[in-house]
Amino acid sequence: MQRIGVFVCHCGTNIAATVDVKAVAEALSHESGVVISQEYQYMCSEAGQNLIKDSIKEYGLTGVVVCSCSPRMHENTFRKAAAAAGLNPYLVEIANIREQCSWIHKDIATATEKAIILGKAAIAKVHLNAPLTAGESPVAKRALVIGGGIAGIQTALDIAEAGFEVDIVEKEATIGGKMAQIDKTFPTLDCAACILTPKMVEASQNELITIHSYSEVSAVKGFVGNFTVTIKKKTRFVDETKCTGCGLCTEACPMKKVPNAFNLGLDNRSAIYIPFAQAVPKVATIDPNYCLKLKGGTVKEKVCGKCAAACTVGAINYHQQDEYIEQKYGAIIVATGFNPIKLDKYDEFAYNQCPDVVTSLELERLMNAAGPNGGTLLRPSDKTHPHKIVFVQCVGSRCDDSKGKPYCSKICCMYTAKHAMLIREKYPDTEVYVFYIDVRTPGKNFDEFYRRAVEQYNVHYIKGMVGKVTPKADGTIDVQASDLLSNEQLHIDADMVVLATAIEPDKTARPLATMLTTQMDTNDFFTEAHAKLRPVESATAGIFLSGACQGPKDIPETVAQASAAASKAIGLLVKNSITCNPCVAHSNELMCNGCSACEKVCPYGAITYQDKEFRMPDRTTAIRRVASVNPAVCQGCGACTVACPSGAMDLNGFSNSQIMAEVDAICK
Amino acid sequence: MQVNDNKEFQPLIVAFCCNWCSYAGADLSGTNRLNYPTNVKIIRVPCSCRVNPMFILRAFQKGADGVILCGCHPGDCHYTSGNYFTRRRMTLLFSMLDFLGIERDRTRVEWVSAAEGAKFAATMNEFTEAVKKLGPNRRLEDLRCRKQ
Amino acid sequence: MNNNLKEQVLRSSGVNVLKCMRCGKCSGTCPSYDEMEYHPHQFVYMVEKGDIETLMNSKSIYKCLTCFACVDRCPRNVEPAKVVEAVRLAAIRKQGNNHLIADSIPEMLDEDLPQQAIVTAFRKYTK
Amino acid sequence: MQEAIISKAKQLLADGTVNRVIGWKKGEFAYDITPAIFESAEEIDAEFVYDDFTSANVSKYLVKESKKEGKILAFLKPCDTYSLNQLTKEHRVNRDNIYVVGIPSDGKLDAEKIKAKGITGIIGVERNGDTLKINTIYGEETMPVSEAMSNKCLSCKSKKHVTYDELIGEDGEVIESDRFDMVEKLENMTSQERYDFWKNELSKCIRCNACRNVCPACTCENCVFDNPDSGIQNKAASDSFEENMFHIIRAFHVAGRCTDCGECSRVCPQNIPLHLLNRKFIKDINSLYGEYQAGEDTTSRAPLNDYTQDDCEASIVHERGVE
Repeated sequence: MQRIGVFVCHCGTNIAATVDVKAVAEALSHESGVVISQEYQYMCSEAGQNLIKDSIKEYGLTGVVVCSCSPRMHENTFRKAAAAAGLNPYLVEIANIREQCSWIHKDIATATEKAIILGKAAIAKVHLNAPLTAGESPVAKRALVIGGGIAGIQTALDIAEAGFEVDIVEKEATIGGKMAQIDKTFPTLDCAACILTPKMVEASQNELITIHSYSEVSAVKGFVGNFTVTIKKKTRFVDETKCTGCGLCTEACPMKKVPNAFNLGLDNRSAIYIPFAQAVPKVATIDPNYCLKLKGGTVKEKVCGKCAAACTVGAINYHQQDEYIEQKYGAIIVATGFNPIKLDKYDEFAYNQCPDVVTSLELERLMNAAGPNGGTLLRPSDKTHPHKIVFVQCVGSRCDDSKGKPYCSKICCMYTAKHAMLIREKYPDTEVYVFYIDVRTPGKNFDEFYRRAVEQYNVHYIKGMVGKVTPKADGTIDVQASDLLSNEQLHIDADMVVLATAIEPDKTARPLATMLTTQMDTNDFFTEAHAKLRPVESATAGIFLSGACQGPKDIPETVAQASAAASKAIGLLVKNSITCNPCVAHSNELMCNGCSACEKVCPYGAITYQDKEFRMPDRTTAIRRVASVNPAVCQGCGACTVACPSGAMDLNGFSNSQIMAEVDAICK
Repeated sequence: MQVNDNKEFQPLIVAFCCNWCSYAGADLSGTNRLNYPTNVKIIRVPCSCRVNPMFILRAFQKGADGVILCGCHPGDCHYTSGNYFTRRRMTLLFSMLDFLGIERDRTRVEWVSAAEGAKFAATMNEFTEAVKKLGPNRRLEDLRCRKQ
Repeated sequence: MNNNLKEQVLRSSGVNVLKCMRCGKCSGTCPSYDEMEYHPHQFVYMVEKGDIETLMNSKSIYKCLTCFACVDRCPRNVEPAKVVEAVRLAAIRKQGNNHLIADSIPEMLDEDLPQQAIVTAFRKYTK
Repeated sequence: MQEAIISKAKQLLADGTVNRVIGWKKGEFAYDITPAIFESAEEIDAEFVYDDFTSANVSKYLVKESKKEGKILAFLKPCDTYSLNQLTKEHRVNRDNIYVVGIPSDGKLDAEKIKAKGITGIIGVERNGDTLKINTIYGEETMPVSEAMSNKCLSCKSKKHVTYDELIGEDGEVIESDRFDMVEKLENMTSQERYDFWKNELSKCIRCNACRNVCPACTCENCVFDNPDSGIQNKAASDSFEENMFHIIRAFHVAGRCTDCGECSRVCPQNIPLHLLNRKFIKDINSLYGEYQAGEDTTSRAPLNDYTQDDCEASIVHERGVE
């Protein structure tokens, strides 16, 4: 005979305001098997949990139903409480009467009625719950970091610091990411390369860190503690182990008209290239789209081979192929970062028309000492010094979905203040205008920084938006904008226009999320497990989020999150084994047909078959092919249970009879 | 089926929601206080592919007027491929129910992500309205089970 | 403040003025800006406040060319030109005169009136 | 034909290729030919029958028989070979223990159709072109062959054997059939008309389980309808819903696996057109996921255990056909 305890939570007034909790407790007390039905202010509090523990002991409960918030919130809390009182934790069921009842309904009578039905369904289910024991599965003591920007580098360094092996997979030829392209950082104005490149070197020299540059993740299998990842090392036509990064090949290369991606196409590089001087690994890469020998049309081109001739160590190999490596990991950290959006939709800013209209990231390169102009700010069109520069904020951010990104890109206000300040500092004869909607500067020393731009550097901040940018025949640019405070329309003859372009997650993130079975929001940012309490974990166990792949972030925030993600990953890697989810599938061999339907739909390859001898009803024996499930590999999706025609396959915790009982209780 | 005092027909809707996306989406619509009718009762399943056609028929047998199945968007399944199987299974099952003359608006599959609280609420409002229009489920109901 | 008028303008324009984030891009983009007493962003804000009569009595409503630059460029899809049109329509309705007759147009013509405005007005008020 | 089959059976028994033969023998009447197992030439001579009433598909018997000691000889008509292939694919039979001799079939007769013409006391038939001569205890009668042909043969989909070790006669081809015509006709009815049609048909069901027991796809060790833990166990339907549920679930369980052999409707004592449920699934699968013939091979993935990323959504059911 079942002895079930029902515990109804008020959640302060969150539940009690719309659900008559006393009536719920009273109604559920009459359900079959229920021996105690109580309500309490906060079930998740220590006192509330003690109430459950004491009742388990006092009434010798065989099942517990808690009517409270979502099981996604406190199922574990109550399971632990039950376990502490000696009850198998899987004999606890939650009826969600907060998120799915009190918070969405207004009428007390109907909400109470629904809460009672949800409680009855949970009681019907708990009647059929079986005690489950979680198995254990080993943890591979190695982490994979996807993305080698500042987020990925910091995460890898922190994990290596704790003594675990880490691999970084970076799709570009060098690690460093966006930060490597930035000139100075706010609010301290120190040089980005000066603080980033030592970290890059540290990562490359750390024995525990392996960097797979020019590589991408091509397949992910497995589960927390036990991922198997296939990494595709794209061919760079250069043997990484031999190349010394001397650069002789880049000088020898006759093809010099390749848009330099590192400088965002503002100047050119050779077909064989090292992205920038401090690249890590400092290894040359041949761009097969431009290399005369690899792409070459004419016979003369096909025999080029000048880089191979120049190379003193014989590192160049035109026949190199993509290489695939497979590795086991316990944890995966996503650090895929961001990109500025494409500006094709915003014709009014004349970005595609006029070379002197640039994005902020392009401006970083134009001002950088290692950039196309060697650090002197010159107009891309005629290489003259600009005397009037207009900055436009919120380009593509804070838009209606049809017009751009609905979110605030967060970093633009600060870097624009930085740009304005740096320009005024270096070129005091330059007038700088910033058109803003709001200046958003929450952050330590941020508002002070912005005020300095206005008060000390005399940057003209104008509340209003640029409506139209028109390049003129004399080389200047007419910027038509509104000044909302003086209520007038302005026309500024500018020499340059800088667009604070919205940022978006990297395009590789979406297919990666599919491989990792993690969730993304509608903007393709990775979704964290809990917006407030678990901000660096994805909802998929063993996958952590680092940096701007989770949402727009500046460098300090990115680094903070990178270290947080690392600490979460370390928390997993230090364990020798992790507790498995016991809610896995199992096959009833007496009913199994051995038809292989379940195996076909299993995403984890958890099902195998074996021939077993069975005693038949007529006292003969027969060899039959039957399925068995590896509980350490099964993740409990239940696809097999429906594919199985005989119903031999069932799922612990969500069995056919349990779900049927819930259906019956709801429909009764 | 429930009949309330003013005799307006109140359909009983059973919603199967996958734990990872749709159940979380339902929670989010609660967190955001987005209303949908009390007619909707949610059953949590690990993945939409756990839902056996038998469960849906059983719900109809016991008096449900509409059954809706919610899962992660195709491509976003927590278990990689579960919802792709769900999609085929439910397409065929619903087509069969339609073939047998069961009103097609009584069944539905909807993909709701963990971020789509608003979509969840809107879907439930819409579905409840559609079922309300159809009236009580007579064609597939086991008369013995009907609440008097 | 006239709530009926506000309701009428909101309905006939189909615009949700609450979507406006007050960036002023509409006014930054408007070719008739200098002709206007009230500018596109003010139109949106004044409709939100319900201050419709002031707009109806302003010449500004006849200065809008309905070129739709503000509609095209508004980041929030607020569509200010539709608000201006709705106010214009409200003004004409108030005069009990929401129809233009083709024959009466030549008298109204004015050398400074842009062609586009004539066409737009005709399209709108002959319905 | 019967002679050729009998001599082949005796030959294979004699040379030790097989130790048993599954074939058919007469039942109580001339027209109820039932499957039977023969272990010797004598038994074969005495009882083996293969004639115009020999409809039964023996492949399902091979689930048990192929697990026994020694090889068994099975004579399979083209449609039966699809069933065997499907069973092989699902590991339900041990194909190595079966020696398949493919035999041609030019369509089988339905005694019920002859009886419906008022002809009783049938003791034998003879085909003469398009005319069927029926010997009865009351004398001789004639009728056109096409009017006596069983439904499943009227919409024959293939004369080709998809698996065999040996053939008697020439192999045929997959043929164009009109087997989906009735499904389409129903699809074009209104929802209410369809409901009325099926209510009328399914309410005749007496839950004798003949459809399930004859179906070569229904070979579960323990059927969900017999399993007290399945939640839907029932032996006899206690109300109209359970009849619906039984037939929906049964059709769903064989969806993508049913070879459309038509045995379910053939054996139904109430003449419920059960094959239409299976054909509806086949038609849907063909149109939504690409042409698929269960049993055509032993390696392809069943459509319900497969997917593509751009499959149609379930809402397609709402968008097409008649409301």
